[in-house]
Amino acid sequence: MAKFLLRRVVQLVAVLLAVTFLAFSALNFLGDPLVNVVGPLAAIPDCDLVEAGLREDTFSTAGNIGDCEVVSRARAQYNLDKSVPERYVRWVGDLLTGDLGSSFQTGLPVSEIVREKMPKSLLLMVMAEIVALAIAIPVGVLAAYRAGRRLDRVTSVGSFGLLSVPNFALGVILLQVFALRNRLLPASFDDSTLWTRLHSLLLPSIVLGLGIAASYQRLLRTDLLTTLQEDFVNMARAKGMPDRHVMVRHALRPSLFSLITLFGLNTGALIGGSLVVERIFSIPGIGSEIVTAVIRDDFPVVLGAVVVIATGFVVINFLVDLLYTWLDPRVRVS
Amino acid sequence: MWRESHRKPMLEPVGPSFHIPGGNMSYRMSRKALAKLLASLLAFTLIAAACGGGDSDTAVDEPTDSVAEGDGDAVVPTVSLAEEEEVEETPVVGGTLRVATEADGDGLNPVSNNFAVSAYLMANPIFDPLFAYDENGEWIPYLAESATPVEGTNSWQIKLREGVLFHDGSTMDADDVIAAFEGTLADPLISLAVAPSYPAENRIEKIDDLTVQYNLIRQSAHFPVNLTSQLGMIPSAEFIAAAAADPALNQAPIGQGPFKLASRTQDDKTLVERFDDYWQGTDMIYLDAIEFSVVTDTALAAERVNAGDLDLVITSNPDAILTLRSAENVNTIENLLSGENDIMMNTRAAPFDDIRARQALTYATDRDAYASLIAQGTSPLADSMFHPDLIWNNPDVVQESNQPEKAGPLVEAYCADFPENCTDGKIDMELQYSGPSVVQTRIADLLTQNWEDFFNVTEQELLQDSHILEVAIGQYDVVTWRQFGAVDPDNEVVWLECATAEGAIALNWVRVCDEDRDALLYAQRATTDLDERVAAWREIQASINATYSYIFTTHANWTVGYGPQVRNVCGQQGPAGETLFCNNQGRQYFHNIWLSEG
Amino acid sequence: MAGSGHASLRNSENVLLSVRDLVVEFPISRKERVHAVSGVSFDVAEGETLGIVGESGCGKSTVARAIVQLNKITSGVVEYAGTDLAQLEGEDLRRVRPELQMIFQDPISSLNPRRRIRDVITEGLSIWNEGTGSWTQERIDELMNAVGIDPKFGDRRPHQFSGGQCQRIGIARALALDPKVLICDEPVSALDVSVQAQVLNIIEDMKVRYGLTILFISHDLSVVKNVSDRIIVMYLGKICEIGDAETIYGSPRHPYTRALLASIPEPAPTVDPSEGNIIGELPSPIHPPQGCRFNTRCPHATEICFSVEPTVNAVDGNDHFVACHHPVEVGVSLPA
Amino acid sequence: MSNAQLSVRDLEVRFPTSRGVVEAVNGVSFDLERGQMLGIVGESGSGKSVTAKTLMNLLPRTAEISGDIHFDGEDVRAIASGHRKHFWGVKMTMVFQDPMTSLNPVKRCGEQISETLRYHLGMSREAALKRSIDLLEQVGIPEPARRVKQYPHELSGGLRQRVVIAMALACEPELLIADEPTTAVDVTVQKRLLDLLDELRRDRGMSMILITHDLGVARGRCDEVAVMYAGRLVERAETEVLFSDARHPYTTALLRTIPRIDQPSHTRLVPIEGRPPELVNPPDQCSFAPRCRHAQADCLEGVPTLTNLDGNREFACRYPANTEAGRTSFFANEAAGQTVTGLTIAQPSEVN
Amino acid sequence: MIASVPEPNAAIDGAVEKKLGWAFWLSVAWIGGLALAAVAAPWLPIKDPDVLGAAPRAGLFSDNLLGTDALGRDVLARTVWGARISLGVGSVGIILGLTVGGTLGIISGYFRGVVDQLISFVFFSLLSFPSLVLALLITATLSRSFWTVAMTLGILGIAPIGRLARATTIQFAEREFVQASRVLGAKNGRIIVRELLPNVLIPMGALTLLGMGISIVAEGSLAFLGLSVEGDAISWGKSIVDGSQVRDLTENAHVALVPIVAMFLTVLALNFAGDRLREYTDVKETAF
Repeated sequence: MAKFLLRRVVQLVAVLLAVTFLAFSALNFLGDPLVNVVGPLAAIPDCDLVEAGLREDTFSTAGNIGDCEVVSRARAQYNLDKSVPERYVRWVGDLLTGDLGSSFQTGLPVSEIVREKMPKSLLLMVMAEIVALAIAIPVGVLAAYRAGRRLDRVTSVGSFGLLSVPNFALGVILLQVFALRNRLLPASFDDSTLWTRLHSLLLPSIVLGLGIAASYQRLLRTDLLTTLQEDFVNMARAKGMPDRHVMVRHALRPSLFSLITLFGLNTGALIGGSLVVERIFSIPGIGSEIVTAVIRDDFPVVLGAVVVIATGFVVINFLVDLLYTWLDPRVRVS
Repeated sequence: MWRESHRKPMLEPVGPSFHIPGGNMSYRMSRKALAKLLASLLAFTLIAAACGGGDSDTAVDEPTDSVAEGDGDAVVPTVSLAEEEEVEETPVVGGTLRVATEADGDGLNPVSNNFAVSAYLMANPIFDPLFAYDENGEWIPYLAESATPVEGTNSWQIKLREGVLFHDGSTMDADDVIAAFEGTLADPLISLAVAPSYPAENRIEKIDDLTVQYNLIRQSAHFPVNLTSQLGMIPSAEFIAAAAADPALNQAPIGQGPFKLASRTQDDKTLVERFDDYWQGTDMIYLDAIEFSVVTDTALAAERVNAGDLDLVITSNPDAILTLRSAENVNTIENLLSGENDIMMNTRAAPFDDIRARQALTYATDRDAYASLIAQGTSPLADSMFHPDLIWNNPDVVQESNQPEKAGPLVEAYCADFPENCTDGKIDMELQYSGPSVVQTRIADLLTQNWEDFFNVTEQELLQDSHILEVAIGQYDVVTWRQFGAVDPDNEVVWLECATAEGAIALNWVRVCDEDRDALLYAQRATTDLDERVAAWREIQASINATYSYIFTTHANWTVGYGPQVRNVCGQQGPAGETLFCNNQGRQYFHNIWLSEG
Repeated sequence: MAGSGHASLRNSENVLLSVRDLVVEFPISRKERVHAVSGVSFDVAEGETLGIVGESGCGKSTVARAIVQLNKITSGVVEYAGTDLAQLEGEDLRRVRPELQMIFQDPISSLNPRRRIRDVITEGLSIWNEGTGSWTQERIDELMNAVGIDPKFGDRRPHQFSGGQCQRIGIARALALDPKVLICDEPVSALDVSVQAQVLNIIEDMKVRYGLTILFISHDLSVVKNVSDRIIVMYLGKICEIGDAETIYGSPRHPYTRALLASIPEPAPTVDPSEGNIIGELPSPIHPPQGCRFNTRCPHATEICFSVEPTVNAVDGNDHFVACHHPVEVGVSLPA
Repeated sequence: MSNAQLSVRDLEVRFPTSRGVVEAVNGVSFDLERGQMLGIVGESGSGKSVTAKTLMNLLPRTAEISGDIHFDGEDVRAIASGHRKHFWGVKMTMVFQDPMTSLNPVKRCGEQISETLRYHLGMSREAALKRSIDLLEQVGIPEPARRVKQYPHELSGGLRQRVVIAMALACEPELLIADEPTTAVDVTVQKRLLDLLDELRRDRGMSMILITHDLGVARGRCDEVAVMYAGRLVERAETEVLFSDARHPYTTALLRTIPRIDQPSHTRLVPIEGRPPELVNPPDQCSFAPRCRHAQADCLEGVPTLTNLDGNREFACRYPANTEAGRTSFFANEAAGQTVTGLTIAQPSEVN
Repeated sequence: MIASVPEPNAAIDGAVEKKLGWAFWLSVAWIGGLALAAVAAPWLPIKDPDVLGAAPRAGLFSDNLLGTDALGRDVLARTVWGARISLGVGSVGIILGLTVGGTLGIISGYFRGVVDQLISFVFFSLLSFPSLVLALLITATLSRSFWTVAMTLGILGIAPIGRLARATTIQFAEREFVQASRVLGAKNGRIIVRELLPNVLIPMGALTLLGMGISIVAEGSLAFLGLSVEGDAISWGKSIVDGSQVRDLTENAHVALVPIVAMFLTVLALNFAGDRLREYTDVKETAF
């Protein structure tokens, strides 16, 4: 177990390094971080010449102070005069001390931003998963139990349809129907109390959850049908155990593996999907923060958020692996 | 409508004013640091915003009617108060006012963060300004006790009130004012905009513990209005020093206003609570707290105000304004005088360095479509940089447009001379706008549609920061923009003079330099004679019109929408009992607002 | 019975394939590994059919796969026509491959479901570019006829054939390259009894027709007896007994061989049915017993069986070899 | 026969599929006396497992079933449609082919046995566990107290099958159906399992149906053997009678096609040519006719009925082997070189 | 003495023929029709999608069959023209994802060992990078041309497709027919191309349709974040965003609903056709 844990930690570190390096390089090669620090000074091509002593300052409006000194100072301050790998190493070094840097935009420590925004997204994600599982498991079990019958066909068509509705479309439609037209549910996030938080996240979590529920349901149904072919299910029925007992106590647990794998992989997709849903329902979560930060080229925030999400992803997949061993004692041996 | 105020000398304004389109963006970003430079220019303008509009019933079709009801004695048209104000009610103490803002600021430190409308909304309760506008648009001392010009009007002595306490318990004195001013100038970017008005040395002096003297390069008759905005907001000196070391402190400002910051989450919520040691006392501070929430889609915020989820929203988004107007449970205060929507052409780059191209574009533009499809009737068509209700307006200046038949020959002639700038007989050009924004995209699509018979239009959507930057450094053909609208047109000089048309960064965005126009600009600045100034500005308008560098579309509309429980929105009082200016470009004050019960 | 040693190897000139001290181990973790085959030696004379029989886990299939180099050999020699296949790599190994072909257990899985069966059978020829056009087609038709698949069905895909037919296609594929050695790994265990005989007959026919040397692996004692000249009985990675088919079945000496023969539903007359009642379970191949690997279950086991590994020794002539410290005396254990 | 413990009459099972109706079981009838062991022999697809699953009410709902099944005079199909608890698992139970898949991999062996006891007999958790240990001991599992806490994968194949048997026997059923109980295990294990089943059956006076494809297994253990082919019961007789004097050509061919351990090496086998027919919309004829060396023209007209000779044997053939009619038809075919269905008979007969 | 037995018999041949069903063909007709309409959009008798002629926010069945948007543009025409970008971006994206991901996956699954570990690690890392964030990074920093957006969507597909290709490859690489091929003397390249590719690619072909649906949806998501194809290019995602302003949604929801329905039907058709095709190409390995 200890070895297993250790291997997972090594994997986590490797993945984090890869992911952050990817993000770091993308941010540095695709954009110019200098722009974010010193603004237009960086974009004036002549500034490099000024810096090299080849030209006088050219800021007529700025008058007496807009020198290119600012540029050099900023370069030094943010280590932008260093090479990308060197800056990456420095960044990782800071990360190890728990320092994710500060936002270029607001100066706030990224860790604080993440701490502020993450719980909202996490709550949304958890609620969405609960909605998804609460729908998918009973419907999946029922559909498998009534395989080929009307209920199964109806849910099949339903889940197929749901799978084909983009979540933003579902979001827009549900927003229109339940929030704007009928005012049954709030149209945007309300952070006042726990109740308003849950209440205002209900609609977005349904939007996120329905699509996932459809994919979970289909997967569970398929796996259950496979499991129901197994001899041990026949055996349980041959022992005279009632159908409900057979479905829930015998067939369900061994049929959950793919579902759980998908559950693990979904956490990544869910954060991705919640970017849009957070946008539509004005939820100031980590998704919104990432979008804003990416558009602002607020590198430290983007990197910090990516680190946190990737860690979450790896950790959840690790927990999923642990869950396997609980679900399937066969895994415990190997 | 306008008449000269004789009580105070008309002095030379020091700062320019411009607005960036994006107030009605559905998806609005905060500015990157690069925009600090340019936008900071905005922060230090003498904005004596015109305030127009009226209540939701009369403003829809003829927004000018209510303006005409003004007392005729003010520098600016006054706001006609909503009906609820007529009934005397006893103010109720308590409650939290829930305000929607469409964006958040980078921070709330007036020394180092640039304030746009949203930031002003949040900073106004926290910081009292040194000076403020009364309902006539004239400056009154607020945090300052008095302002006295010395040596003509080149220097001004500002005397502070005694016993003003900061939220941290310390007392405000001259050192805080000096620290704030020096702090502002220490920022290399912000100082780009502010420093030119002051000499390199000895810009501010401490006369005594409660008196400071600002020294200017040129005569400025209006200096105190300069201190009605961000520059007049004074945080404590310790806070300024601490925030310089740790930028994160910009999120937790220490002011001396009636409310102090209680909590703040970037891009989400900011909560301010009543400050019990407020220097004016808290007798007239009725609210317990104000909660600002960022709701990027102000149309959605308008819906929520109507539903009672929120109390107040401030917006320039036509959709939101229409929603507010049609909402049953919402009162509105609209201001049509505080800015112009326009289209600008870069006169220093092909093809619009040729006036024929500019004329062709002007003729090809369908302003009526713009007014009906984009503004949807919330903003009237504009002919120049002044609303017709303002005395500065030159009624003879008419914005040309909607004559595509005139564009054809011009384009033909241009393309004959410059075939390299044309393809298939149409002029090649790029339309640049800021995004992502549904409204901006619609505008771009509409304009492209207008122009495409004569121009090959390439649309380029840029993030707001890059958009401003490219305009400032002259890398654009045509852009959509919002500009002008200052109470005193002297503020607009900086956008129009030759001095700002040259160089790497130009604040004269269209880069038109006309020496005759410069002469007029400086002439009106030198005089306090209102007639002379009006005459000069009317000539300037004609001159601008003749260059075909701007296409004015509509007058921007800033609207405050609030629920019926919100009282006394326009009843803010100054220290001497003056009624303060209401809805200055959406920069609402909340000091004396109260919430009725039930 | 841990059958080690070379006693069973013949010095005959016509030995085509000779396996010496073959060891195959599969690592399952850094410390542990499965001892699938542990020091097995035997040879196959040209034209002979050698059967390998044993229960699941005895390593018989691993031996087969090791010979054609589908499994990595841990140590040992697989000598074919004077060349040690275990030493060959890359192109050299590839060049020898056509000589040794294989038929697999699962007739369905051994055919690519997406290819036409004619292409499946031609595959070997097209790899080696042997013959072109009509010549190839003629040979393929001949092969298909030989295994009882009508050539006109050549354009069909495997799923349109039954298991028995698929196995015939597999045989045709193996024979297309004119191999010397055919290795049959449980070729009929997945088939219904009514088609099992068809395939067994075809293997016998092909052996005659193409002069094949066959290694035939099966867990079914009757099937192995039917096709084999010589038989090896394996247990837990080791050889128990080697001998002519008649000898092994007629006078089995190893206790395990006897247990096997006594366990089948209609036991061989040479053993007492009670000899089938062997106790206990098959030990783990990860931790095989010391000494004789059968010692945990052998009724005859004594102290020596737990310490000393028996070697393969000749008994009563006839090329009959047994790896046992206490080989059963045939006369004694026969029922009276 | 009405006093038989189990009585099956004209059982038909059809599965509608996209390809057509699969007639998996077609007119199967048999009786089982108390305490008897019936072997049902057939190849894959012959319908033997479907028959067993029908008896156990294990078929999917899509299956169309007709015919009568009575157990101790009670209509089994009525039990299936009603909601009677405590019939399957108590009166009648079944064990399956693969011991690995017959046990739920995620539940401990003890739980799996005791849940039956708790459900049917209302035993407490502790009592059920204690009884489970007893049961495991009865089926010869060493260290039963430890085994109940183990998961199936921790046991060897032979032990697993014993656990399955213990589980099946938990409520002392009167009839045990064993569907290929030893196919997946090695011969040495197979022998021990079959011995165990024999012993348990005798001790408890339980009836048993042993389903197998291995004629040898059936021969050594059963009182009576029924042979199924293509969904039909083609022959049924007392074991020794069937093996020594089979009537149906399929039975005789099957007996001949298997290599025997007492034959010398390289004995030519006699295969049954062709392959079993599709069960989708089978033609109205003897289903074995295309592979049958006895086949005559009238074999292609209508399905031969199961004829009952001297009380204890039945077969469905018009030209039965080991009879005059059979011999005549075979020699006629041999003379013609092929049968009426096109099956070549190239070699002089070795049998008949 | 091989008896000639007439087989495989006719009954099996009939049974083996699978049917795709009318719903599949309906889906194909919708996608095909849409693709055709998209290509032929300039010549179709529909209004100019950019022209602002009509009254804004007209309802359904007015002068404009499906109404007009806030600028008075014809919703039907814009939906047809939007199909160009949406289908285009979707198909280019998935082809890229399939090519790169498929190749890497097959290599990884066939050779195993270090190569496999490396590629699998890349896949896992890509997966732990939230896909839309990755897309955001790329589209926000590069110009948002048609090709950038298409490529971005393709990159998103690499890891999931690659993992699937790898798993499928492993599943088949252990099959006996691959071993048989090796025993026959086939080289790795031949085994991959002749034995594995058909088994991996054909089922992945069906995945193309499913993936195209995902790409179309992803374009919409990017549009919601303001990062779809820039300029006046029309896409469904952009149309939906345009129609999803609160006032448009409350007063004339059809502006958003028409492209939503178009997108939904297309994704549904792609999903359904893909699903059916997957079943159809899923070879049955036994005749019984």
